[in-house]
Amino acid sequence: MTLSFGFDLSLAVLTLAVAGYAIGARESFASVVAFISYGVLLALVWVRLSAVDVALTEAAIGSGVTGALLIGAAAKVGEGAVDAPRSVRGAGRLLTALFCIATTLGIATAFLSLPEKAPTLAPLAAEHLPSTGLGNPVTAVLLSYRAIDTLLESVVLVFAVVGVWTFASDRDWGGRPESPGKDRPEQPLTFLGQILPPLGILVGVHLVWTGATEPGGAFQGGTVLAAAWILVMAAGLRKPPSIEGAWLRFALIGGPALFLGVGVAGFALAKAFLAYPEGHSKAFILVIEAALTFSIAIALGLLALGAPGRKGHP
Amino acid sequence: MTLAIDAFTILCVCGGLFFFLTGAIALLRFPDTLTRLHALTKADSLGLGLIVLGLLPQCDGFLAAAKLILIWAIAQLGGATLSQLIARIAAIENSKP
Amino acid sequence: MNAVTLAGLAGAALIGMGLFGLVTHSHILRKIVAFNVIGSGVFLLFGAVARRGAASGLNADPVPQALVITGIVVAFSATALAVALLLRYFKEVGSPFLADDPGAGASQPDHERP
Amino acid sequence: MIASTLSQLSMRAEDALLPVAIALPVGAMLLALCLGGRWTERIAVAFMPIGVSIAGAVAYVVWRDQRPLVYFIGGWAPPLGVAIRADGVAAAMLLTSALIASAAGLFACDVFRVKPGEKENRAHLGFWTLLLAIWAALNCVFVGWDLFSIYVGLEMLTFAAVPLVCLKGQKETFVAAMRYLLFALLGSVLYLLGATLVYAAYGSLDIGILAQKIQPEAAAWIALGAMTAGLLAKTALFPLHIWLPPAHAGAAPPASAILSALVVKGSFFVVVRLWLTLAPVQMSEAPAELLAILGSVAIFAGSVLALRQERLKLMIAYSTVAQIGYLFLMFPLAIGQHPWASAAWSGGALQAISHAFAKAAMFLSAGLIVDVVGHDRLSGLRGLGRLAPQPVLIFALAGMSLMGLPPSGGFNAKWLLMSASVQSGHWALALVMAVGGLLTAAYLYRVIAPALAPAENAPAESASTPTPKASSRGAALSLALALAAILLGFAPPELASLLAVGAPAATIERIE
Repeated sequence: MTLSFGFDLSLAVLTLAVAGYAIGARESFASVVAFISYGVLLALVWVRLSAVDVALTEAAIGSGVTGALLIGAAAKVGEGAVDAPRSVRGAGRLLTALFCIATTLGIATAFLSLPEKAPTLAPLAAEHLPSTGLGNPVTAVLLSYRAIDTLLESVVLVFAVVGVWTFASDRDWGGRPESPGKDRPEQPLTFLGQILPPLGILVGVHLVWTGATEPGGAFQGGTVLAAAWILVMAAGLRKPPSIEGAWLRFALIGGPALFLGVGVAGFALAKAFLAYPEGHSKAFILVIEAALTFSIAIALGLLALGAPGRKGHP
Repeated sequence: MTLAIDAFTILCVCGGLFFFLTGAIALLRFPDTLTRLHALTKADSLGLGLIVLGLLPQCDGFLAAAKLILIWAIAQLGGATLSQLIARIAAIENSKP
Repeated sequence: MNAVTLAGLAGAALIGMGLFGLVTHSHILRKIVAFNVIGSGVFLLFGAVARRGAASGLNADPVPQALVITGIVVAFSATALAVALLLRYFKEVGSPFLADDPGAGASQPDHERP
Repeated sequence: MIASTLSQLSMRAEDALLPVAIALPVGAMLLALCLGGRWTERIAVAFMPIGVSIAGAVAYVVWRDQRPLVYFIGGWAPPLGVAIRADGVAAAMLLTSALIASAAGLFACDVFRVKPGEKENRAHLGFWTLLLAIWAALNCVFVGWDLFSIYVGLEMLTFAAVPLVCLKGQKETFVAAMRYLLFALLGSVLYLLGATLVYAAYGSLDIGILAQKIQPEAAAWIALGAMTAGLLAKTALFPLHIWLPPAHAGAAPPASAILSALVVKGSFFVVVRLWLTLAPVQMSEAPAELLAILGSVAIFAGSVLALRQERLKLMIAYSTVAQIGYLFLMFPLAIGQHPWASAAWSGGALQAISHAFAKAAMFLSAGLIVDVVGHDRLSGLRGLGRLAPQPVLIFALAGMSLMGLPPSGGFNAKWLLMSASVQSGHWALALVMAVGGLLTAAYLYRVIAPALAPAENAPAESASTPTPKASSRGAALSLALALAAILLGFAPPELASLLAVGAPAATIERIE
């Protein structure tokens, strides 16, 4: 027992150290790089907490796509003027430090004061699992017990895309987001852009398919597909899509719209909003997951590309 | 028999860790980007290769072993491309006066 | 002191660290990174709670885990929005720093007729 | 199996109104984004009557049955599933946000237009999709009965509100939007932290179940404290208000109206849920006093800052900071089974509703004034009454409700709160309200007095250059909102009986 606890302890200490460096690094670029490695370490911690679904999501979205986004921003924004005030100094800094330590101690005492026999919904979730036809309880919670949260979450992604697009300037509207790749990308990047994406699509679809019984699901699969799409654009093989494209808009809202449609159909077919007809719920869930995966991949890709920047360039 | 397999695993994994350790030290000690890059790619390919080799007998079934080798292959692909790109940028930086 | 309590305390520590970074740094990208660290701290806390709730054959409570997955996706959308706003802010203001005194009133756009 | 859970509880057909109130705006928003171009405006305008009628139907059913509407999504009963619930105040807020979002939307038809040559432009698509997004988010927050679903609703609200602030694309609005986003994100992460600890201690996120289980212990105090801190940051209660004035003043008039009247009410409503529905009485007495103190400080600080402003829209934004303070005065009065608790509860709800109508009318009329005189500097408003009579009249009517002059809705709300505070012995709160009303009158006087004064410079310049007239449609809409704020003063008893449905003073009926 002590050996595995020793591993957990060292993993936790390492994760906290890397997070500390991400917060305290001198330059912002170093802080972003440290944040990405922190995200990967955190995925390991999630595996140790026997939450493999969450580990996949943390590695894919938490450190993968977020990391790509932050590195792009760090490169564009840079460190800022050397003489500019970097951070709060003196008394304010000390006061904030004390406040944050007090917050941490408060949360720690709250956590330690929790009842010995932890209240849990696991028995209830396991008991109703057969009726959803799914093997993976997390997917059952996401798409059946608490389906409204997942529906609203996929709608939140669409809100974010609309929000990001409205930050463009008026003359750039209708144009294409700036391509992550340079105009004449290097040879090795193009090679990677041709080799890896087919494998990425295979892994993404597999992730969604096994999500019903094993760890995986629409969000993890969608992220891998989005990563493949971003790589293709970074390798200069494809130009980013124009935001006025009807197909792009339909693909972006297709997943949430289908989910909403099935939910409303639930009134008639299964006597409740977002309920699935008896015995067919697995089929409905898989159809929804497939559509969601495609829309999530498009949404994550568009969010990583950012606001449209170039109007009408060939 | 299992003893021999476990010994083999421990040996390989330790070898892999050794390469990772040397790679990390080299990263801190070497003066410029190109030499650091050289050290890192060694650590990455050899270190990871040995660890994967060591874990192969421990996997239950052929599919798990194939997945491990796939992971190693993707790591090589990524590592090779990245080091090429970084080396290009380093070369351009060095060539500037 | 077992692995689950360790994860909970680590989550609490991450929240404290992230809060410190969010308040003290004036470089907006550092604030966004600090916000993500706070978010991952809260999710780690939720993960520890899930692990404590292991019962009836499941080695963790699936409800908090599903909520954490939803939380990570929402946190990513927030980061994407913040980064896009930062890039436009940088193009307009020229510096990646958020001035501490909001200069209430002074920095108001003069509503000339367009 | 699902049929069995349904039959245990009396799920009536009318309960289905609640999920429809969430699903329809979301669907309309997705359709509007997909079709784009002029279609976004047509879909949004077509959705307005539907949205208002659904909110009206919910309010009618809740009033008729004198029982909150409850709906279990997916047929799963809490604690496993998610329940949504609309009591009297929630139904009233649904109807208020539907009416104000429609009025602000119709006002925006003149502000955001697709120019003849182009198929689609940024601000036009942005405004209409974000308007439907805010409408959906508000419906989610008001009917939310599960802590995590409320969290997702609050995030939807933030993601839809922040881009509205900088939709016009001016430099200062991006500074304001960035500060707003950082405050809002910190707020929602603190709220999520609290929800995590509540689930850790009591194993459920459903407010009805938690209300039976929660006790004053370490985990509960820290959880509710973190959630309240986060929500106060999003509601911009003084000292956490610095992001609000630049954001609300810099936005376009219809956007400012929606932000000030509705968006801040969303997170305020969740604070009410936490301390008056979720927390037991013995736990919420001390925090309620603290919230009232913060509210009083907000009233004074907001009013003083509003008095010192040089620009009209910033003054109105600081007035929002002050009026938010009024909302928090209801907490110590509405607690427990005291006879005055239900009066305080209705008074607080009426204050939120009348402030929403009055503030929306004020921001829209300020927009009309800027259209006429071309600037919003307070010093240059002399003789405005002659140049733009209608906007000044609307501004004055809305001001009446904000000040709490009879017969306005604001007066009705303040009267209920004052009588509750006198009965309950909270003399200080009654004094704060009275002085607050005077301060509100003071900073509004700085606008109305010069406007009605005769313009001393010869009106030569107005003769030569024909001053633009305020758009008649915009004036009619803002007048309707201002009159709504006034007519709330004559509110029929039905409104009081609607607001009383599901009030905490009434016993909490068990859900499962």
